[in-house]
Amino acid sequence: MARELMKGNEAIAEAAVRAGVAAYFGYPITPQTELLEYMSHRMPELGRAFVQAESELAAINMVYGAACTGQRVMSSSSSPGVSLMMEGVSYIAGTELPVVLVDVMRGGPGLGNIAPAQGDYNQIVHGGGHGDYHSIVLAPSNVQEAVDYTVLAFDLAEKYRSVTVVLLDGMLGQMMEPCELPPMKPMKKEFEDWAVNAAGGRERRFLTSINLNPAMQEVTNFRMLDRWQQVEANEIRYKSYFMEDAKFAVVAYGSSGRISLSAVRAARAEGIPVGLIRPITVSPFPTEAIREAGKKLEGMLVVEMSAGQMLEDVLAATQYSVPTEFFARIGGVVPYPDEVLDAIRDLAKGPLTMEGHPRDRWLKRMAERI
Amino acid sequence: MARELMKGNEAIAEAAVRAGVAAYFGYPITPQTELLEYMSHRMPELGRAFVQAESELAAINMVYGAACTGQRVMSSSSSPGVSLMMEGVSYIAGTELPVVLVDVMRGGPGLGNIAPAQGDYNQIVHGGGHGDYHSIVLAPSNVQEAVDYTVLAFDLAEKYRSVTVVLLDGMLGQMMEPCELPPMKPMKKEFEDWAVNAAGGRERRFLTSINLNPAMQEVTNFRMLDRWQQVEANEIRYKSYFMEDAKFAVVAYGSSGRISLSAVRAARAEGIPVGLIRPITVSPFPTEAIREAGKKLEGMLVVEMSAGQMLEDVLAATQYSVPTEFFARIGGVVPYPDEVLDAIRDLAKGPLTMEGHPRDRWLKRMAERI
Amino acid sequence: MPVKGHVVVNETYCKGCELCVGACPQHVLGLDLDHITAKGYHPATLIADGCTGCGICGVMCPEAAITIYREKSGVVRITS
Amino acid sequence: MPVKGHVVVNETYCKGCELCVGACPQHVLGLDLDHITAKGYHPATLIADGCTGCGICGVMCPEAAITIYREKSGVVRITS
Amino acid sequence: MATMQTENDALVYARPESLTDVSTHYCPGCTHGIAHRLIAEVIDEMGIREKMIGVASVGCSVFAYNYFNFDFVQAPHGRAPAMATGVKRVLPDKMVITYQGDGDMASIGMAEIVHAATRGENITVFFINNTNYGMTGGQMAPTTLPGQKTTSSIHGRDVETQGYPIRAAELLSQLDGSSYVVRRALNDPKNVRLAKKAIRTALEVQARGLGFSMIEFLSICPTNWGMTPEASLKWLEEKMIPYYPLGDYKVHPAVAEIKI
Amino acid sequence: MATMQTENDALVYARPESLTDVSTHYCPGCTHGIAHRLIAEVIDEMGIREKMIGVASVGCSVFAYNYFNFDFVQAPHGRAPAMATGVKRVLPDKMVITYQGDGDMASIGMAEIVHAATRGENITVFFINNTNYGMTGGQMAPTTLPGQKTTSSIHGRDVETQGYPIRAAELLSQLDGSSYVVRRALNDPKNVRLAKKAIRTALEVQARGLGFSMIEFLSICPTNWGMTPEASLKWLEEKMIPYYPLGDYKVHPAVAEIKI
Amino acid sequence: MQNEILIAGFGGQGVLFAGQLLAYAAMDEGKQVTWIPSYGPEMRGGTANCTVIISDEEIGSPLVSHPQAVIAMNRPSLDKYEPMIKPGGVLIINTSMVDRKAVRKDIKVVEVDANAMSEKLGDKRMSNMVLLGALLGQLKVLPNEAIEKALRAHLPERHHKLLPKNYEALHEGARLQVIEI
Amino acid sequence: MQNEILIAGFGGQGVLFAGQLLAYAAMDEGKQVTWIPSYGPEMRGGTANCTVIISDEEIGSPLVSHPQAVIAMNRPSLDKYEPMIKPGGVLIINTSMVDRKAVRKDIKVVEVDANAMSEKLGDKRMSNMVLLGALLGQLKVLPNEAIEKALRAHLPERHHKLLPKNYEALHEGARLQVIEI
Ligand SMILES: Cc1ncc(C[n+]2csc(CCOP(=O)(O)OP(=O)(O)O)c2C)c(N)n1
Ligand SMILES: Cc1ncc(C[n+]2csc(CCOP(=O)(O)OP(=O)(O)O)c2C)c(N)n1
Ligand code: SF4
Ligand code: SF4
Ligand code: SF4
Ligand code: SF4
Ligand code: SF4
Ligand code: SF4
Ligand SMILES: [Mg+2]
Ligand SMILES: [Mg+2]
Repeated sequence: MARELMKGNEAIAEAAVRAGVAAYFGYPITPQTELLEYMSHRMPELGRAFVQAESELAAINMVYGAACTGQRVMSSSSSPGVSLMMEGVSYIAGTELPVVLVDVMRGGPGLGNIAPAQGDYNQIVHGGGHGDYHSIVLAPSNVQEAVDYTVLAFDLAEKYRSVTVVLLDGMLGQMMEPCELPPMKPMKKEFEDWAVNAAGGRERRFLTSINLNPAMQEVTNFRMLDRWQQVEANEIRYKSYFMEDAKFAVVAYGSSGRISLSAVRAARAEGIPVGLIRPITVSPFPTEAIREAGKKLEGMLVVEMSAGQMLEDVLAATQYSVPTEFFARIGGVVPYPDEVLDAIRDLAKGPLTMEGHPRDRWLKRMAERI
Repeated sequence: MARELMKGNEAIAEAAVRAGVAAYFGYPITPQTELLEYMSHRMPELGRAFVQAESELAAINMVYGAACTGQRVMSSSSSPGVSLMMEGVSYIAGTELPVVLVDVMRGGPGLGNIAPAQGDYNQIVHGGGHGDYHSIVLAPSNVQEAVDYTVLAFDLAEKYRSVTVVLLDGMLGQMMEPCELPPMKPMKKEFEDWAVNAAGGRERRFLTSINLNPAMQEVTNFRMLDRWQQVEANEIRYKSYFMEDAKFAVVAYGSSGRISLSAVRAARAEGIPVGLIRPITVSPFPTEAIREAGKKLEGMLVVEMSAGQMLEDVLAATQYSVPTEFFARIGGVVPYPDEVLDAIRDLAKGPLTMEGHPRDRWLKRMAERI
Repeated sequence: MPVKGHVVVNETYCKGCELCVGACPQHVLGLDLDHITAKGYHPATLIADGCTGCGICGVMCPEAAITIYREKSGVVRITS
Repeated sequence: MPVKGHVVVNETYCKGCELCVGACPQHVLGLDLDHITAKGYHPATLIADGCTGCGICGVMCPEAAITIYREKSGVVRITS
Repeated sequence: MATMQTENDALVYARPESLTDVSTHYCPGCTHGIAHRLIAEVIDEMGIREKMIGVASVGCSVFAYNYFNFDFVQAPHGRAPAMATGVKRVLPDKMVITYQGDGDMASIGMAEIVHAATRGENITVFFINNTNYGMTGGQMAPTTLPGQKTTSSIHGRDVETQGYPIRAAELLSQLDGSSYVVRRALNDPKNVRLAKKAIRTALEVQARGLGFSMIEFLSICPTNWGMTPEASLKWLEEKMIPYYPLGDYKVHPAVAEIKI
Repeated sequence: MATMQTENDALVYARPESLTDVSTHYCPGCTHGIAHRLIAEVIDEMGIREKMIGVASVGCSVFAYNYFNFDFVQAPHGRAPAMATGVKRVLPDKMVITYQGDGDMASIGMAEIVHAATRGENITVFFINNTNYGMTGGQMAPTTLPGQKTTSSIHGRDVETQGYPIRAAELLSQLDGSSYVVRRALNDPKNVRLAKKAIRTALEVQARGLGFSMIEFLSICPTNWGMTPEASLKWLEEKMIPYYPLGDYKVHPAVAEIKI
Repeated sequence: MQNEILIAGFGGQGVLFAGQLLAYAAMDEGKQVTWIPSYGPEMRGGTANCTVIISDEEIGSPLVSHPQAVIAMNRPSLDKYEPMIKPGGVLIINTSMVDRKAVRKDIKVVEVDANAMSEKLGDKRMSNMVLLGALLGQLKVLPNEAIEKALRAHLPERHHKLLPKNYEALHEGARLQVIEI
Repeated sequence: MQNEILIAGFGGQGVLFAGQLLAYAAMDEGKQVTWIPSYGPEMRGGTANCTVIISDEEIGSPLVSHPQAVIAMNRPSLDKYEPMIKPGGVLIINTSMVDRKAVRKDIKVVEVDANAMSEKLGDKRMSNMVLLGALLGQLKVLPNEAIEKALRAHLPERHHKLLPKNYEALHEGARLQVIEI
């Protein structure tokens, strides 16, 4: 099939269209806006639903309503807008509905800036909304993956009745790369037995996140946890580079993942036996894979565009059994491969330690540097 | 001083008044509403500001504005309402302002119910808002502590220019206990040099969370991280019970902490050498204390009213070096001491293991049970 | 001779709010104080003759607890 | 003889938007095409005599870039 | 309305099919019940029960889905119009209604209702104005009357510090997207009948794709008002109606042609 | 306005003191600049610069705090009225203003502006209606005219699916809490002068504690409209003013007495 | 030494106030005490209950699965809570609202026709006092004086004329005997 | 083999389009390629730039601290990016907009009076093509034909009459020599 040169934001939009998204609801925000703009003409052109909502708060609730009908629906935004969706996301999770969300992260906290960042990791991965729930989170690191995982997101969301987030940042949203788009899927015709669509000729149905009786709520929560265990068993994805003979490994996802790849290649060229593990599902997190890999390693380097959020998950994965260092640029600053390369060199040079916290050592180094 | 019998919600309100809160903004929501109702007459009576906002979203932004003037300000809500505050909280954190928030947690996710729960732990402790930031989180487990830590919250918020959350649940909010209230503090007269208050006769000031230049944002974030390291160094609080000779320990906070205390007492009465560690600052988390304690223990039991959220922090604290089990009732179900006692007995009986995840074992046990 | 009718109050719904009692133009409705429903309310009931089956009680009942009949002689009038 | 005045355009602010040019009743304002400001714009300037110091250009300038003077002879009129 | 024949009696009125046979949790005399009943009756009469999708809001009517005998979803506090928009946009042929309280719609949900109206969303909004937050125990609502005592205005609402009541019908009638916006009261048989007619008109508006319709119902809350149901009806008539005049605030020409 | 004497010339006009000496980031001809200038001039004239606290919103004017020479805070998108409420309630003697775009105030911030108005918050809102989301590159705003092309309505706003424009001044004038609500245009010297008078009145309203005041400014966005500033002014006059009539929509009797 | 008392009935029967009275009295006696109600909409129309724990040391859980004593003011409450009472514990039944006997044989049961008794005392709103008295007659957790003091302190001024009758109600209740099995 | 090209200038000078043209051409040649712009409000009035990376294998970072080649269309861009160029790399200067010489001695520098040249060709909007041609003259990353194909494919139909002139512009640029130091 023909390759097209597309912006990440637009590639995701077209991928969603081809995955059979029936309705899109969103609100403009840089660096995600092209996704909404693309949908604003593409969806009506196909006779599908598009609404530029009055806010992200309204958008997520439009998504909530549309999802109740069993159709494939989505929204997209960037950090501050995503924060406004937290109540809605918790409701959607509590109602066990399939929904696809795209977060094109920018520098924060607050209004911050519109540069690429990964500071929403905890919010998206560990639950920014209230109550116990989990979201499936896919983190592409190039435009082709953005396309592929957007399609996958719809499938997983439906399979597990789960909120599924495609998590990227302004860099991937704004850059152009060649990609192959999937064929156009036919629109959904069969609907699950929970779909509230006034189909008629059947018992009435309703969808709600209320369980005034705590015992009932607990049953619901256990059902969701059970489903989550299945997700953990079936859906973990990650990509390894140069790990066969690696004595050291970098762990990074999304943009920092591809930046680290450049650094790892350069390090290999210098003869440093380093590999890269790039989580694709950051939730569920590839805990086993990292633990196993860790057993053969002398040291690890976690690279993020946030202040050590994923770092905690990596440390938990290795159960603190592997000497680990941390490197990050934050607040919208994108690290250059050279910086990561330096961090790899330092790691290889040692000394390696299990004392103290990698974040503290990183802060100390940065303080000297800046 | 005379002891008074007060509901947790009202005790917190009066404590805030005596700590010199100049403005309260909130919105009704069970099981927190008494706090707002109390403030609705108490604040005007003292000539201070009270507004029942049109929503939690508006309330947090009224708090944001009032906090910019350097005055002591607060809001309170419960789970769904707190989710609506996430954008505002991220802005406040990014603007480095002192603000006190009270979250009286209820069963979730979604609308869930109004029963006591601890499901907002990750949202409050690990950042439910976008971007990198930390909040100080105090978790009282009785009405007296609710009073004391509300007062402390205002002091810490100011000292570290930080969002400080008093985290409790419907049980503590609704129950009555005797407590001693602090004397009335005089209102703040001196204001920090960042206060935007049109004082006149000085250079203009402004407060914002924007740093369109990522490099500037990074500097801000590092400053915040540096401050957070000071908080970690100075402000960690927890309470230990029967730990001197303990071979086992329960770790639990807030309501599940006090429920666990009953169970620990009962277990001691049976001769089980078990103690209790009750984190008071769940953020920053008493990592060192738990790690140290862990070195002398054969096993740990983490008890929550959520599905293993704090559990991860405890495992990280012990670096997975202590056999750990988990027990929780979720979705608004409050565990009885007897249930916790059973869990303690099982822990003491063993067998203890380091294999697998405590949450998975708990889910298996609950599945058999429910 | 006036139209005759009668009403039947369903106890599973009635909460004894008396809105029907106040609305009945014939003043033939009242609460049955000797009787308590499962939910602990005194249900409404006809306490006198003279119900015309006008349907007004049904218009005001918040619980849709009232069924209203009128003798065939009378014309069936829909209350809306 | 008409009132005489003149204007001074501050180049650090002027962006050559021409709102003043279009507004000047005397048509004595224009852009200085031979000159580019640090920000890369052609600034506005008086291109002919006849400025009356009426102040209208100042009313329309989005950048508050114009300072306006009028000869003492003329009455000082505040443009608001 | 279902009418069926018995031996020698004619059935004048019976519980509508569009209500489930569940006893509500509403307090005795609460006119939420009358609003429910009227909506159900109209839906029966129009024979559209199986085409209905309701959106419950957060308030005492949060369990509306237990009482209405058709498909339902339940929205976060104030967001029912957004959720209804989502439903309607993917199922334009279904009949979508929201049922919201005054706290829900006029306070936290103000942005969503204004924008649903200005977009001319083809949905019908049933708005219950009972001058307080019933479910949470009677706090002040945007609709609370000046001087009215509530648990968060114990000395009576002071308009200077607590603001003025919002007249939702008047406000929404301002928007070009709204086609039918009226206010009715549930205080006596006459007004209840007028309320029912309005419900019929509103649903006809939606059925004909004429756009946004909203009915404000002046309703009682005996429990939080601390009055008997009877006294509450009187208070509604004497205090509420003067402040919230009944009437038609927006009737799009196309709507005016609808004959029922 | 500052007037000072030089040798043989009389100063007729000079840059107001209430503006910093920073060059703005606004596009050439953007009338955000005129609004800024007028506000600064009035504040100079009233001599209240040191009493001012501004609340910047999210939009092209997000950096207003860099251009106004007095205290400022910066609000999340749409929440400026809530933030201003917080500021004003603790500092009732200071002069609090918000400066908001149409996306900010009329879209995401609808609930906050309606409630600030209905509460009669004693603040002044400056509302810039430029019929689009300028900062994000020209998407459709609630104020975008029917048929107007934007990056999210490339075939022109279709009122059937994208809804009708919101007339903010008319809407807010409905609320009992609002005291002074008017619409002005920044398209020619006459209208600019009238706009300035309105700013003076609005700030006098606040200074006298008369409650909520709001001025809607019809403004241009040459960049996203894809026109020259000159052509934009013409478009404003020919297309916007007919749809958004200039005038006073709410003038509380107490306000009418203010003489400037 | 810790005592757990659960009081349950219809809303409006004075369930919560009776519990608070106990709590106030305990506090004034210098004891540790917790009072926790059922809360939220389910109170509407339905049943209300509260648990009071009185102890000499720091109280852990304010809720217990097996209370020492239960006052059942209506049938649903009896059905729900009788089985939970600690063996050897106390059960006070308001026979005016309950049409069945207790089934447990391992606890002390007192039957109180509270409505009748309080009406005899001249005010039927005092049934909860009679029942409270009956409880204190069996469960020696606080002296009657403590309750009386609490009543004086916490009964709204406008009802103070009723104080003597309330004392009487407490005493009447306290005089009742455990029924023989 | 990986080539990094950074193109910078004022908004409106065709910076982004020139970069995209390179990217399209590279893609059609079957190469790996990334194109990333500066984005957001700072573009307003200010300067714009984009980085294009062309490679034979999977591209890691789309941004590099030291690009192989830089096209500086205005003075600020020259000041900012000249120091970053890889030793031995290429610097194309649009002398029509820049009033200074290059200072680096370890790179290949081509000075292009792009505005004059393109006006001579009859349309001054083609300066960016002249500069692109100059770049491709030095950095043999893609054959001119590839760029021409890309132009045909991606220049808006309504401008197709300008294609020949654009080809010419590319060639003119390509013919320019590196200045001797
Ligand atoms: C985000 C959020 N805030 C607050 C609440 C608490 N809450 C539940 S119902 C309600 C008010 C309901 O009042 P109204 O809408 O007037 O309905 P009514 O009960 O009066 O019919 C509130 C504030 C909530 N559930 N969610
Ligand atoms: C919560 C949130 N959503 C979206 C954005 C992105 N955003 C920034 S400015 C803006 C619109 C501004 O338009 P307007 O208010 O009309 O101001 P203008 O730029 O036109 O003056 C948007 C949507 C944001 N910063 N925050
Ligand atoms: S109106 Fe209905 S619920 Fe009320 S008393 Fe009459 S029958 Fe019963
Ligand atoms: S039908 Fe009419 S007359 Fe009969 S009881 Fe009802 S209201 Fe009264
Ligand atoms: S002052 Fe009047 S006449 Fe002079 S330039 Fe300005 S507009 Fe023209
Ligand atoms: S209006 Fe102002 S900015 Fe525009 S050209 Fe004239 S002086 Fe320059
Ligand atoms: S609280 Fe008020 S609104 Fe709610 S059910 Fe009771 S009477 Fe009705
Ligand atoms: S984008 Fe439009 S509104 Fe923003 S500064 Fe430029 S012209 Fe003004
Ligand atoms: Mg209400
Ligand atoms: Mg705008």
